[in-house]
Amino acid sequence: MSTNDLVSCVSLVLGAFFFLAGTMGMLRFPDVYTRLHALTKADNLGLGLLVFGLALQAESWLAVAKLFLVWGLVMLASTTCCHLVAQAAWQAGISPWSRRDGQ
Amino acid sequence: MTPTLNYALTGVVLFSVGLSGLFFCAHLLRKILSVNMAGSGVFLVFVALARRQPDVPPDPVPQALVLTGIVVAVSATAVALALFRRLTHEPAEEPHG
Amino acid sequence: MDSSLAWFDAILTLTLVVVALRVLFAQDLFQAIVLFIVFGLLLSLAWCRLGAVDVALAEAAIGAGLTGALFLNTLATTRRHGDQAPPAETIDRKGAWVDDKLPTLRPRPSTPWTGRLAFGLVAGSVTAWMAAVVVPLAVSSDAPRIAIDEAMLRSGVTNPVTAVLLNFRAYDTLLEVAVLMLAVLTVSSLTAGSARVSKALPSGPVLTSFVRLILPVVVMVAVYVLWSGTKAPGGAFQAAALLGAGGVLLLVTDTQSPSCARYLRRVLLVAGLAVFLLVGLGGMLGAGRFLEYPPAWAGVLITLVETVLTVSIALVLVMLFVGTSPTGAEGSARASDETPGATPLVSRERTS
Amino acid sequence: MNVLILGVAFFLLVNVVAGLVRVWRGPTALDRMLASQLFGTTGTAILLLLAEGLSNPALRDVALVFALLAPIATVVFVRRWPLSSSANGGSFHEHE
Repeated sequence: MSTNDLVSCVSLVLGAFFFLAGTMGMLRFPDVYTRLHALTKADNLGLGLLVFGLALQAESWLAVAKLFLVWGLVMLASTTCCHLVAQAAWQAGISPWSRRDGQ
Repeated sequence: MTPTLNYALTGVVLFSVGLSGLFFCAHLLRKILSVNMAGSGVFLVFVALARRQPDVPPDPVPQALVLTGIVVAVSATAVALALFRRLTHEPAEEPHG
Repeated sequence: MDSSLAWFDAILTLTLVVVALRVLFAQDLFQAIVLFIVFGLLLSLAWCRLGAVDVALAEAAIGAGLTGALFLNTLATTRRHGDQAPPAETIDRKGAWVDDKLPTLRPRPSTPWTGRLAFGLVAGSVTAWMAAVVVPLAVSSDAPRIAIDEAMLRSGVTNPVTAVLLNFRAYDTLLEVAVLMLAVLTVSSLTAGSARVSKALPSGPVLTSFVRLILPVVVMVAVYVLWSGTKAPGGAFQAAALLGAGGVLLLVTDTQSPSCARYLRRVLLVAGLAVFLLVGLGGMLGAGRFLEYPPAWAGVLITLVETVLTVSIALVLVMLFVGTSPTGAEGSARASDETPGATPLVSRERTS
Repeated sequence: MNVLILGVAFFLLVNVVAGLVRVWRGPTALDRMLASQLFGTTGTAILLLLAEGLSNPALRDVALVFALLAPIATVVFVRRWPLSSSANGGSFHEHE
C-alpha cells in the first residue's frame, strides 16, 4: 500500500467518524440550537475529510475540482440553513436549553 | 438475491403501500402522497428490470420512460395540490380570512 | 466488495419501505412530508445503485427538491392561523382534510371491518400477482432487449437515454411536453389567490446573498448537465429540473427577481413544444415522416430541441410551484393583483 | 481501497437510518427539517463514495445536484411557514 493510499484511508475513516459524531449529536443533543452543531460542524468536517481522501484517488483534475466544488456548496448551504433555522426558532419563541432546564 | 430482484420486489411492496395509503388515509394530502409512493414503486420495478444483465450497461428504454414519468408525476402532483388548495381555502375564507 | 454492496442494497430497500409506511401512517402530516423528502433522497441513491444516472439526476432535483417544496408550500397555506380552532364542520364534512392529527393505521371511521378485510385481500392479491409477474422477469438473464446498439449510430447522440427520449421515441416526449402545458394551464386557472399567510421569516441578508451566490452555480451546472446530455448522463429534463428548482429558490426568497412582460413568458412557455413540433414537421418534409431527423442533422436538431425544452420545462416547473403558493400576503409571490401565473420570470438569466 | 470506500458508504447509510429517529421524534418541526438537511449532506457523501467505489464518475454530477438543491426544502419551509406559535395551529411546537 502506497503512502497515498494510506493517507487516503486514514482520511476516509476519520471522515466517517465525524459523520458518526454528527449523527450522535443530532440524536442526543437537547434542543434545536445545540443540534445545529451536528449539521454545521461535524458533518461538514466529515465531508471535507472524505473529499480529501477521495481526491487522492481521483482519476483527473476535473474530478478533484468537482469534489471540492461539492464540498464548498454543501458548506455554503448548511451555513445558510443553520442560520435560517436558528433565526426561525428564535423568532418562534423557542428558548435555548440551559443546564437548569435539563435537570 | 441479486440487486435486480431486491429492488424490483421493493418496488412491488412500495406500490402496495401506496395503494393501501390511497384507500386507508382520509386526509387528501396523504392520498396525494400515496399516489406518489405507488408511482415510485412502479419506477423502481422498471429501472430494476432495466438492469438484468449486470455486465452490460442498463437498458435505456425503461430509463427514458421513468424519466418521463418523474416529470409527469410532479406536474400531476402540482395539479392535485392546486385542487386541494382550492378545496380547503374557498370555504374558510369569510370567517377569519 | 460484493458483500458490502449487498448489505447496502438490503438496508437501502428496507429503509425505503419503512419510510414509505411512515409517510402514509405517521400521525403528524408535517413529519410525513419531511419523510417524503427523505424518501426522494433515498430513491435517488437507489437509482445510482441501479446505474440509472439519468434518472438519479432528475430524481435528485425533482423528487427531493421540487416535490417536497410543493408539499411544504401547500401545507403551510392550509394551516389555520390565529387562535381559533378550525371550524368543526370543515373537519367532518369531507374527510378531515384540515386536521393533521390522524389516527395511526386506522381507516376512516366510516369503513367497516368487512371493507377493510376486503381491501386487505385485494391489496394482498395485487401484491402477490405483481410479485409473481416481476420475479421471473427479474431472474431471467436472457432478457429481451430492444435493439438499440446499432440504431445508436444513426441517432446523432451517444447517450442512449437521450437517444431514446429525443429520437427513437420522440413522440412520447412530445406528448409529455404537451401534458406539462396542460398541467400549467390547469394549475394557473385553479389558483385561488385568496390564501392569507401569517408572517413567515423575512429573507434577511444571509439568505439573499446565499441565493445570489448559488443561482449562478445552478445555471452553470444546468448548462453543463444539458451540454453533457448528448454523450453522458444528463439532458433537457435534468437541466430543466435544476433550473426550475433554482427559480423556486429565487421566488421564495423574494429578492429582486427579474420579471418581464407576460407575453414573453408565454412565448418561452410554449417555445419548447412549438420548436419540437416544427422540427418534427421539418422531418416530415425532409425525411418523409413526422419526427424523423435526417441522420446528418440529428445531433444538431436534438441539441436545439433540448435547449428550448430546457427553458420551457423549467418555466413550467416554476409556474407549478406558483400555483400552490399563497398569494397576496407577506412573504409571497408578487402576484397579488395580476392573474395567477404572474411570476417573476426566472428564465431571463438563462437566455441572455 | 474499494472495499474501504464501499464500507464507508455503507456506514454512512446506517448513519442516515439512525438519523431518521430524529425526524420521527421531532419534537418541533424545525428539528425534523434540520434532520432532513443532514441527510442531504450525508447523501452527498454517499454519492461521492459510490462514484469512486463503483467507478462511475457520472455519479459525482448527482452529488453536485444534491449539494445544490439540499437547502431548497429548508428555505421554502422557513419562508412560508407561519412563525406564530399559537395554541391550535402551533407552527413549531408540536403537541405530542
